[in-house]
Amino acid sequence: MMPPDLFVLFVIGPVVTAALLAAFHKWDTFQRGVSLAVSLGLWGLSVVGLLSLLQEGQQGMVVLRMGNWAAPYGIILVADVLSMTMVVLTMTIAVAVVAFSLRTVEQAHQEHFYYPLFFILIMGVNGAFLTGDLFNLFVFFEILLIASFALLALGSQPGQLRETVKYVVINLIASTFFLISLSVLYRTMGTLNMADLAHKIQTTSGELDSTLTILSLVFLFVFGTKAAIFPLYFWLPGPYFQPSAGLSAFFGGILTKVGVYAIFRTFTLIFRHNPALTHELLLILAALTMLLGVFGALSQMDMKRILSYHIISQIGYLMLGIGLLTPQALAGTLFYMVPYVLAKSALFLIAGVVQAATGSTHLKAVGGLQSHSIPLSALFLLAALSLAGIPPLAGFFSKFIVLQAGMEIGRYGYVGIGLLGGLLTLASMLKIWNGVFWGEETGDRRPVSLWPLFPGIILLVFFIVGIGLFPGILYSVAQTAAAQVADPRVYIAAVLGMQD
Amino acid sequence: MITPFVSVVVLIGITLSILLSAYRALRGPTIPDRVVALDNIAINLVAAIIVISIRTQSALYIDVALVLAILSFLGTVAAAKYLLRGTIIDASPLPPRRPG
Amino acid sequence: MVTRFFLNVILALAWCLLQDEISLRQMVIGFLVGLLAMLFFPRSFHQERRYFRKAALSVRLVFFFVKELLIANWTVVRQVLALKLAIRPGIVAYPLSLQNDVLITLLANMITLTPGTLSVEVSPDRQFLFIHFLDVADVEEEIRLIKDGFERHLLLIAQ
Amino acid sequence: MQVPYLLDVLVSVLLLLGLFFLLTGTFGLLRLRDVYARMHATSKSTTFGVAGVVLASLLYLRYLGLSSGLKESLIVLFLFLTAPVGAHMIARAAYRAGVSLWQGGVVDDFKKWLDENR
Amino acid sequence: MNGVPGFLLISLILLPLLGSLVAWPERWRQRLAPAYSLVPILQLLIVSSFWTTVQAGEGIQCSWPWAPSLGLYLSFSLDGLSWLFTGLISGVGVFVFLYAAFYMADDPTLARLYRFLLLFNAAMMGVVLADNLVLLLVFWELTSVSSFLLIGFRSQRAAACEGASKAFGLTAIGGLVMLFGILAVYAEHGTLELSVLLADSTSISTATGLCFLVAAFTKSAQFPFHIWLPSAMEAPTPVSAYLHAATMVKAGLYLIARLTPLFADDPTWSATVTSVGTITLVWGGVLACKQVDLKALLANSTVSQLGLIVVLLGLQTEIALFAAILHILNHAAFKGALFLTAGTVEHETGTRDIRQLGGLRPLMPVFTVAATLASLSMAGLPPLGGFLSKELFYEGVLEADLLLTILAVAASCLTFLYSFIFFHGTFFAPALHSPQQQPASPHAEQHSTLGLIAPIVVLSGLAVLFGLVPSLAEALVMPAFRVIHGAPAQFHLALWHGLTPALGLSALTIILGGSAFLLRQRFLGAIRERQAAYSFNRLYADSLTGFTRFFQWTRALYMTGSVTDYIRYLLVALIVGLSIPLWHFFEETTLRVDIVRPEYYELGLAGLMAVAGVMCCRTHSRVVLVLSLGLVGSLMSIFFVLFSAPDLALTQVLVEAVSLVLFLLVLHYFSVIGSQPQAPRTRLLNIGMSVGTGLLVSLLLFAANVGPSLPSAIPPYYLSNSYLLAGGQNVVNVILVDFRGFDTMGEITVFSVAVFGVLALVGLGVRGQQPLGTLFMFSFPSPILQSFARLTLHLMLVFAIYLLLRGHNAPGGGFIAGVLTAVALTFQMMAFHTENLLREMPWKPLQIVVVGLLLAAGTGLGSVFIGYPFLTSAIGHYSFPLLGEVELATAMGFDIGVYLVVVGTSLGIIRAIAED
Amino acid sequence: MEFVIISVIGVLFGCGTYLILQRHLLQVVVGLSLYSHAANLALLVSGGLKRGNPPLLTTDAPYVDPLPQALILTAIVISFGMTAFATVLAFRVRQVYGSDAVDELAGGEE
Ligand code: NA
Ligand code: NA
Repeated sequence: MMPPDLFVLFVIGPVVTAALLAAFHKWDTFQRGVSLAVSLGLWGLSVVGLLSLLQEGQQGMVVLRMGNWAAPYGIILVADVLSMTMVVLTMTIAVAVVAFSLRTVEQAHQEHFYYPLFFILIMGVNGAFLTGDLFNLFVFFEILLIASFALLALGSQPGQLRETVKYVVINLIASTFFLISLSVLYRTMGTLNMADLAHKIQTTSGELDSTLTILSLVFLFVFGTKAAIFPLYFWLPGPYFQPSAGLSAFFGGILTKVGVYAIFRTFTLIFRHNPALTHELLLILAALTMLLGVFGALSQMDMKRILSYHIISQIGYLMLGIGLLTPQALAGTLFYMVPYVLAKSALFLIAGVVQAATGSTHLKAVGGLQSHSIPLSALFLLAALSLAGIPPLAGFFSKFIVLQAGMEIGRYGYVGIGLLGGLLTLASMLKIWNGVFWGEETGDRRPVSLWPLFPGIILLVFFIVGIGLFPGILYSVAQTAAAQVADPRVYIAAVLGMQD
Repeated sequence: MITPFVSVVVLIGITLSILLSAYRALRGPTIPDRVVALDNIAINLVAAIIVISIRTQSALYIDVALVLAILSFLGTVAAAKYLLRGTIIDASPLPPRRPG
Repeated sequence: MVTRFFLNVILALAWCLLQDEISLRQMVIGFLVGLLAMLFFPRSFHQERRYFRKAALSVRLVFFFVKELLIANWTVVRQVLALKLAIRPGIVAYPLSLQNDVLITLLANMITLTPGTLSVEVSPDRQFLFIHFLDVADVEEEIRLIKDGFERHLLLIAQ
Repeated sequence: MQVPYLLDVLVSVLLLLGLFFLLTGTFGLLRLRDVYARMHATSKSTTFGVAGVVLASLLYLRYLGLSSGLKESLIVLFLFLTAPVGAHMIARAAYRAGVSLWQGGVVDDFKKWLDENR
Repeated sequence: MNGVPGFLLISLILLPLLGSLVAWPERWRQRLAPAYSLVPILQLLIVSSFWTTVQAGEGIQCSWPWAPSLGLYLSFSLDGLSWLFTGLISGVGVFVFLYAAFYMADDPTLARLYRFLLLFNAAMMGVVLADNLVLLLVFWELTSVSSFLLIGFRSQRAAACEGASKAFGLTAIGGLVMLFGILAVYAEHGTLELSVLLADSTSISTATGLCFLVAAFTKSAQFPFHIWLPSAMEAPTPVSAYLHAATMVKAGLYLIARLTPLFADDPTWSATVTSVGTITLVWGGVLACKQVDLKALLANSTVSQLGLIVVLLGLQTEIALFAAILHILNHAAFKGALFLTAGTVEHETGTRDIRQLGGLRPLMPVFTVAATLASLSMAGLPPLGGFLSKELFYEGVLEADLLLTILAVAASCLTFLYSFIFFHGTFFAPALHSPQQQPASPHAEQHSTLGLIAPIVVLSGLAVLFGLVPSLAEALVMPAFRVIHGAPAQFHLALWHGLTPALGLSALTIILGGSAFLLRQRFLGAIRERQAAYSFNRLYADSLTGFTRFFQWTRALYMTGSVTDYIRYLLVALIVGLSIPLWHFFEETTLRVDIVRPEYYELGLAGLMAVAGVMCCRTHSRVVLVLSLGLVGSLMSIFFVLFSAPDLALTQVLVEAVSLVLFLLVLHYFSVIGSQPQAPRTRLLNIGMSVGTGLLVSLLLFAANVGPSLPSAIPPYYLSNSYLLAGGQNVVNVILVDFRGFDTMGEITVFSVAVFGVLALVGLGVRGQQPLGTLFMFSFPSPILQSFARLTLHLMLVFAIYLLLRGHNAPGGGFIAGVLTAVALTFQMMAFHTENLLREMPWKPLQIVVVGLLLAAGTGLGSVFIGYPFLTSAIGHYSFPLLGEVELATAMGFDIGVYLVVVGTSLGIIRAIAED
Repeated sequence: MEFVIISVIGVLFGCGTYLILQRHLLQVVVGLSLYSHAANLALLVSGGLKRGNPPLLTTDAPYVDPLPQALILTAIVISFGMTAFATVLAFRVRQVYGSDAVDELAGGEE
């Protein structure tokens, strides 16, 4: 059992690391060594943390009172199975991205705070997953935002700056509305602590319902913009195309999931007063997000752009699970999240390798890479087919569980749309495969050794395959998480220190 | 006790003064004019804060007034530095609209 | 060293002002705080000597300035509120006797605060102070007043 | 809290005096012909205006025991130092940046000196 | 249950799987590649070892838990049906593997081909052995994937890539529809085990059944999904023989056969299967006759033959089912042989064009005999295997109805025709060489080509054998038949059944087919020339491009790349999304108005705020824009004063000042506002959106203020415990550094990132353009400003420290003090040259930031190390000489950290810009 | 007074939106600043604009709600950091990209 106070390290560890890295930003070996060591260390710690939660089953929840102040007066970090799974996932991607970055980040970028910014990003993400306070969530959103702003712009190339502007403006608008919604929340509910909020809502009869509906929609707007759901996703593809592949992998894999996680958390813990309205809306938006995202992907001719659009489509599946709101669906959402994030990050990293090998990721400019590197093609195929939901890769079970949940409560239409989305995903993955790995050997071959770039990708693909071969393990984790989420009383009791 | 009443009158007066200065800030015509007007607004705000402290019988805001005074000065100096770049009127009239 | 100590004492006094309390305790704390500030920002103050005489002269200067101010202040109010603005503004070069920057600053400030005049610029060689007059009708008289008034007092301090 | 009648009146008068100066400065800002002239009005009147108000608050709050008034005097001191420096900075910048004197101006030693030393 | 037989069973899958993972070292690869053929040989041995079991009508089952909570088991079962298929897979596999070793003897990619083939082999074994539906789907899709890789094996050829994608795409549709069916089955019955479903004869709904049918149709190239199969002929010929003739395309048949017991009395199922099969049968035959490419001909013939089997499976009668299974066997034998024939012909002559081929008979007599026999078996001539199944086919359709019979005869005639075209054109017709073409290989059947002929000989030998020894075929087929039909067949296979109607139809077929062959010159050329006005291939291609165009068009419609547009979408979404619930809210809620009456000057200040906002919108001057913003900020601080928030007022003022400096530093670089005005329509739109957004937010807040609300326990707690428990009288500051110190930790992180970000922004990339204005000549630092700056530096610093130290009890604190310090230093920078200041300031802003961050984090972590939660504070009172009693709280250390971060960041940003 | 402030918030949001939709990057940045001012005011209102003493325990009760003040302070600092970054970003865009017209920053979707 991990000492509970150590859970704060997932948030504070990265920032201390970032500070140290920033202090010695010109020391090449220090930058790389410390980054790799810390990310590996935190990854290991997060796995231990998750395991120690799982030991206790549905009661496995660590509540940390920052400053030793009780909820709702102080800020609470809550590590339940859901949030710790997200942390483990984040750290996994972080390890892969750092491993990839060791060989790909330019010296100049490294000296201009690549690693410190990356660790701040991790801090923001982990904090957002762990916090139990909505204002604190805002703060962590801002942390990860500003770190992502800086990382997006790192290099100050014209295209980068252009896209960063878009990203910054949209996100700052969303942040403003976050504040507005927090002010409305505090005005009407008198608290910012999520558990307290849920508790208050449970203990009042329906007179607050219409206020809650308004609030839920504002929050949906805010989180939906970060998560890139329909009709708020338009900002995403451009900026996610620009940065170096390692960053794209982290952005594409993790960043939007923070928004999804926030929706997941709030719409299971707090806004359950009128699911016939709110969650039905989620379903409709989910369907549109799924389809429009993949439509966009199919219209593209660049590997990274296709992948960027796919982020949107996959967000739709996640929203589908949240909207269905059965324990099975919630478990499915978490199960969906993990393989998909792994695959998405792996694919972006592979795009980075393609870029390193040929100098481009445009399907017309690249070709015939299969004969260049069989391992790379194999890694791509595994990740891509997982993303498309081809069994027995992990992505298949994701789809299987979510859709099964939809089937069980008779939402055949959504299941159908989900399947259609999967088909189109496959089509776009094949498009990449045909464009990049098959076809005429075009594009200049750079004399770079690709093997040093593989460890991170191999790590991710290893998990994709592993989860596919042993889906039961992750599913039991997801079930535990869903059981915790589906019954908010456990969460509320743990945070507010109440006995049933 | 006429001070509370007078303080309201003075506050209204200061508000008026600020509004009038805002007119100058809007009109210009030169940037220095605007800077001077905004500096004037800041000083009026300093005065307003002090009157509010009288009105609310609280000494807490004196620091705010002091800081505002410092900063309005800083702003003026910064604006002066900006002016040394040599542009005084950067509100150009609109050019004729291009077809299409 | 003495300069720095003098500055430090001033800072300690300022601390007491801020604390709204003049006491030994606050003086000590203020001194320490001042020391801290000077430690991190070792920027030199100015290279002056004979502080106490100068302090006395400064107090005299303040009183003189306030007197001048009160007397002359009516003019500007009249001018601003006059229905007809019969003024002829202009910039005049005022030959400086002072050479010390701090004192020139004080002079320039006083001139600005006096109605009808506004310091625009000091030439880099400290020869001229350029003064904007709202009305240049009696420039000679004004310059003479400044020479004999403010600048004389400041020259005393400078010695 | 009650204050003595005399103090009440004195504070009110000082407040009104401050307002008077402030408004004067603002009127000057509006009426005078060029930026240099306008600076004459603001650099003085507003300073005195604030001084009046500060004096009022100093008396009032000191009587109420809320403040010893030392900090308020700091504001006045500060304004007396900064307002002229600020005006000077704007004026020299404006002049260099080419804001000319109002046509009614007759003497311009500065221009002459600048031309000589350019 | 999972004993030795179970182990043998899964070794059928594991062997090829492991084999496909074995990679020979580079230099042995070429030589050792044929060793991969051991795998199908071993499989064949294992399969034969099951002979007695299946003949006895028994099966083998084995199962391991996989993810039981999801209904997933690794369960496999072997019965007569799967046994037949495993036999096909391993049997044909042996020939194909051996053939490939010769066919691609000098090709360095041979090893890869084997590995893909083994992967496919494993997948196919899995399909026929899996007992769990998801497991079945796993292998089902794996066959698609391996087929994809094999079709695209020659990946430089665009046609190969297209064919591979087409095959994968169309079969994937089937896979997904099957997934839908599986989900439905699981939702209906709570199990995924086929054996359980079959044993219970569970009534699965027809709709669900159709899902499985779609999957089967796509896999078995049934109309209209048949188009992928001819395109798949881009694969190397051994692949075509193995996947696209003998085994993979039969996976669909396997599925239909497997599920037949469940839908035995389902007319919809039967009608669907029969009609789709019939269309495929006829249409495939027509297409096959048109082809001039040997492989294309065979591919279309395969489509047709698969249709035939599907028809039979659909008829569901005893004879039909028996015929279906029998034909699966026969077809595997003759079509395997024929594909290999095409491969050998191409290998030897360099072409597959039937119009250029001919005259091979004298050169390769053994080959000719073998290929001809296989063709005749396909044509259904006695005494070959094909004849047996053809006879049964006729019997089956005769039992059904007349139209089907007519179509069956027509299709059989077509079969007869293309079979004859195939072998006649290749071997017997006079050679007709185009000038470019190498003449058909003149050398006789030599050692090297022996390997290319022997497998064909054996396969067509089997085709003959099945006809001559019907009992052999019957023995092979019967176990499978028993599984589908539920009981052994009531009849025996024989060449001679007597004078039955079916025999008559066979004779008719031979007569009609034979005359068509003789008269073929009359119409074949014309048919071949005639391009179909529209084909399913065209439809497929057109819909692909159509969809892509459509997607591009829709994307271009809304993904304009303009952030302004995106913002508009966001705001429209917000306005539309929120106005409805707001409307409901105001309709339903009784409003409670409990507000503070405003003072007049407050109204005035509010009005002024509005004016300042409008000023920002209206001005075309950059400076005025920035200064107006500053005015808004200053008014904010007045509001904070009005509403008893001194800390906020101080902070706001300071922040405004630093922002102003920052803005003014960069303002020169921006172009003049409004040089290109917006179109009136855009302007109107913008104004409308602005008004809408403003109104919406106002209404939202209004709703929050007049609607129901819950009391908050938090402020009373803070007010009563701030001094008691946290030792501070300034509650706001105590919240910031203690109650909610974690927020502040985050806040200074954001702040410090700003400096990293700015340093990176400025430090990387090109220097870029010069500012628009040029620095006015002849300007020197003002001595007045400089001496003032000298005078005030330390005073301001002392003031800052004062604010820092008193923060816990009065307005102030780390942030305010930090910005003030930064302001003081910025002021120095403005008065002096930056370099001078740097000389006198011995450390860099970045270092201050780092120290501050570490101090703040370290203060918090300190408590973790002594066993308290992060940021737990401690207060102590200490007395010092002269200073008296001093209260020291760890929160102070945190606040100093904040102070340092703020100083460092503000300075760092301003300096980075100023130096640029 | 709440309604007055709420109206001001509305106006600020309107002006902010208008500016954000303009072509000039500087205007967009200023618009975002107006947004954050408005949001801060909204937080101020969320504590209820009861007139009371500032939450300094030396003065007398009743005090105003201290929590929104602390939240606003955090928000101010954060938005300051954001604005600073955005400003420098805009400045670098102008330098490197050569334009600060928002619609010339379009593209990147091809
Ligand atoms: Na290509
Ligand atoms: Na604490």
